[in-house]
Amino acid sequence: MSALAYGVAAWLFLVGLYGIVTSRNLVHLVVCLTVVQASTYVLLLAIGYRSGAAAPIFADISPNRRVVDPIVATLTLTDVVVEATVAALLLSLAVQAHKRFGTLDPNEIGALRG
Amino acid sequence: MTAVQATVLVVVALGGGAVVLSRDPARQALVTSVFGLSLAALFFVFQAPDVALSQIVVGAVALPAMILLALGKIRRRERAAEQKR
Amino acid sequence: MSPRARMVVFGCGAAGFAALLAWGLAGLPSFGHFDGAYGQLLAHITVPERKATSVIAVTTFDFRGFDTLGEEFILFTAAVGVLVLLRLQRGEEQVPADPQTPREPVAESLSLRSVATALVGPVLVLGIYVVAHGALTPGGGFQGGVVLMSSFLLVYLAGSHLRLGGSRPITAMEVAEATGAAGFVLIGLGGLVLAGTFMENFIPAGTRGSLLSGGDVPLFNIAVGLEVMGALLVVLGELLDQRLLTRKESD
Amino acid sequence: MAVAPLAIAVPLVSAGLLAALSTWMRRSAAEVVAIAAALAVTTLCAILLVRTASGAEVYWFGGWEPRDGIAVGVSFTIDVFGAGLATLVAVLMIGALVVMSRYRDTDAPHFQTLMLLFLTGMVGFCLSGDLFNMFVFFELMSIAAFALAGYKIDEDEAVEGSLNFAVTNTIGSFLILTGIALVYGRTGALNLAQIGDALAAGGPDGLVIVAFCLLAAGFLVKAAVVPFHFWLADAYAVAPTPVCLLFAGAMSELGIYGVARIWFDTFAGTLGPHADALRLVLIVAGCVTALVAGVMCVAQDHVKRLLAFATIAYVGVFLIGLGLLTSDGIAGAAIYIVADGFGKAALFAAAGIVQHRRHRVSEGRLRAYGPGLPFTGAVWLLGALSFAALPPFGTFFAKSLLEDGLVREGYGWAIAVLIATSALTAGAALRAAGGIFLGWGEPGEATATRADEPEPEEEGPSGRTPAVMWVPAAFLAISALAIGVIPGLVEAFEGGAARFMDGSSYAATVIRGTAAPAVEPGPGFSAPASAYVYSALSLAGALGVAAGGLFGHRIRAPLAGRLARTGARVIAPLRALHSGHVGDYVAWLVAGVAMLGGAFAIALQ
Repeated sequence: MSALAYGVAAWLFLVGLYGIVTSRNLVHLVVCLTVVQASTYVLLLAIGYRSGAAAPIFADISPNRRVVDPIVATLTLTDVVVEATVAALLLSLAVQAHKRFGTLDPNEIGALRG
Repeated sequence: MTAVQATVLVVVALGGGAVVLSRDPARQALVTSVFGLSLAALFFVFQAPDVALSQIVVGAVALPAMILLALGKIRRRERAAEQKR
Repeated sequence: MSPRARMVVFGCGAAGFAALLAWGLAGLPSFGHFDGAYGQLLAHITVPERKATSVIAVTTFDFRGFDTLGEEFILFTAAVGVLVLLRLQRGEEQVPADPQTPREPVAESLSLRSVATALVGPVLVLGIYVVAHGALTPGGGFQGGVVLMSSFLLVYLAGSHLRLGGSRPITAMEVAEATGAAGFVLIGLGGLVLAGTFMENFIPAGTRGSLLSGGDVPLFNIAVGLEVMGALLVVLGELLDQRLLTRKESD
Repeated sequence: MAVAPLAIAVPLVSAGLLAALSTWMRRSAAEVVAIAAALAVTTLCAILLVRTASGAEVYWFGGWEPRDGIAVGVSFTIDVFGAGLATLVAVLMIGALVVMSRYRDTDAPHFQTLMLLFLTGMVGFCLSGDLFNMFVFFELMSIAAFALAGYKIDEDEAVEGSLNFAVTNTIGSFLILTGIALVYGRTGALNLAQIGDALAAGGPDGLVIVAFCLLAAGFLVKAAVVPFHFWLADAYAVAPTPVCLLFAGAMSELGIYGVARIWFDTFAGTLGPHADALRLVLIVAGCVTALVAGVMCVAQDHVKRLLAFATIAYVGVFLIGLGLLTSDGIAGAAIYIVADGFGKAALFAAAGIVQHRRHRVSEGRLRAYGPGLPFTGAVWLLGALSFAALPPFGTFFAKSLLEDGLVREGYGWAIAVLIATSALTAGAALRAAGGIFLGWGEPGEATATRADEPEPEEEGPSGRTPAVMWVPAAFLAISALAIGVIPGLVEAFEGGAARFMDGSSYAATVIRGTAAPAVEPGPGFSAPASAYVYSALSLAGALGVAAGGLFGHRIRAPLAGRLARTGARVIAPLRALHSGHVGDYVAWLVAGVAMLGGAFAIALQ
């Protein structure tokens, strides 16, 4: 069963890349990028999970309780923020691209050659 | 792995595929929101409530909002360009 | 490249990449059997040494607080970047998108507006609550900051003008985010001056479970809350911008 | 002791201040604050550089020292190369901020804010001793860079270049993050030294190889090694000139630094026995990058795009140096990075002056102006000769160290690649010099891109060159030359390289706090006679390339015609690959990761 969690992470990475490569719309492309990023969340949290363990918050559990790894959660929190920021920047660029080229299709945008 | 975790993982995997395959960005924003919620559910069953909360506010609210607003901005410009013609 | 050639390149690459990932992921401990010493060490020293209950909050803001400093400035950079990328260009002027409906995406029905108005207060309180309890329960500056942002969006939805001190709302938001981000560094510098090391805790840890426990973690949470709220409002505000940019000469 | 955190805190607080007061702050005030902050960072980094000359220095944030060999907090582990690179970045930033003061439409102080954040990201990346913390600063640097690359939003190419840059580099970041996850899953550690200790305890298996491959690939996307390089020319050609100083002078090099850092501090312990095979992979990748980009460099008409491809070509050279995995190679690459960083920055600054005076960046069109701009031409010539690695430029010593190392490791054939790269890039730069400053060659209609006639970047009359533009340009060009005449330079870099490569004493310093052992000073270095021969060959090749480009059309001999047609046949498909289509770039990126992974699998298994 452990293959499932890691497999889902790999799947999200690949399917997101497929979406980016075949995208015909920059906004769609940005969203596909967030799917790739979701792969890293799933991978990190799947690695840090420990069977039968509780969340590492000792508000109402005994101090000796088995808890899941707190580090991966912290890393994922940072990752989530990065997602929001990259998406914001790229969406702004997509808006500008539409303004400059009148289209969002990467096939029709082409100022740079050679 | 519990059955709940396995189920949510499958939902997340399908959701990721659905997001990529929704080629219309406006519909995609909606699908993304659902995908974000399914990720949040996954984080809850992985015992990471902090991340789940962040994921709800970012993945299911802020990100779709940004997408819709960006699309709105693009549409407004398209409409203005048409009017000018 | 033609779409077909692109797919061939991608297909071959993706097959190799998938094999690579499979090879690497196979070496991970099987699901649920991870036993990282680092995480367990932090889980066990959080309560005795920092008197806070949320290991994640203390890790985020203290043990690995320096990462969070970088993270806050990533968000800050993105907000400034969006301001720059969506700025007005020379020769452009601001014109309303459509004079008849100058505030288009705002909720039109009265009932929706009243619901939005009614929600502003509770959402604001919820946001402050989430920020304040960051050291104790799930949540904290980041999550609370987004909730606070939503409350301002509700104000917008309800149709009231956001005028703070007579300046543009985006300016006020930029001040908020910059203050939050710089505040985070200043708290860190406080540690340097008062305790000897950058980002070292310089506030008594308090008693476990009380609102002000965790030393400087609540302070960091407030700074982050302000920063996140401001940054996201700047981003959304820029995208929401009602004005349309058109070339002056073309009018 | 608090020098290291201040190098981060000072620019961050300044950036916050600038943004908070953006509405009320005058542009000149913003410039003063930004330049003062960059000066402060330069000073702090220089102090670190001096202090770490005798061994690495560790700073534990929050005062969380390691317990029982487990790092609790995040550390800056500053060694002489990290501090040196940070100092280089900060110096170039001062130059860029000065040049920028005449920049029009700076939307002050947002531009300054972004520049300071970019600076912080790069400095933090150089100093960090924690894998995830490196990623955080890498992201900070990247995000600031995306916004800076797309700064000229009124130009089509800027928007497209920045989009391609952001999408490909963000995927690179995810590769790094996946690599970090794999490493953490295996070792349960994030501190570089601790990971190195933990990995060395186990044998190399698939996970270790894949993790190294993903991390290296992510950094090499930023460094722009073929086939990850497509974005770079698009982004560098359109970014504002002051930003280009930093992009070309430092940012690409940080990718190479990242690979070196993770190899020596974390992976060498376990993958070290396979170093010979890894050497082959890295040197071949470096050679391909250098040659492809060298050829593309000659094929460019757009002056900044020409320099962008030269940047990629030298990334290939640095990768060859790193690939040697010996102190010769590392020291050579490090000297190359510093000397070439100044040289390229000088060339970009000169290109900025040309753009200011002529409102053109197309070499063919600039030829029509006839002779002029002698001063700028002199700066440009110095930069071009630095490409040719003539003595006494710093690049000469760097190249001769690399040649020594290549011969010693049995890769003597790669010397031909080094010479060819120097000849191609210097030839292209000399051809441009002849066309722009002397008016030689046939004026041509540009076809490469639509960015031939960008809006002038600076304000003020374009009849003369303002001091804020020529002083930094002259300073950078003279620095490129001066690096080479510093006595004891090569020995100092070799000592630094020996320390940099000593992963086990690095780990001991970080985890157990023991001081690094003293490094035996090596024998004095003097370039062998062969180095002068190679240098002469490079120069001859460069002059040949330049002359061919400027006067080739006058030669009517059938042989010359056939040569030109063959050249065109080679270059045309290569140019077609640089399509500007983001989907193409991502497809190549994925293919590149697969190729790198395959090569590593064969080499390191």
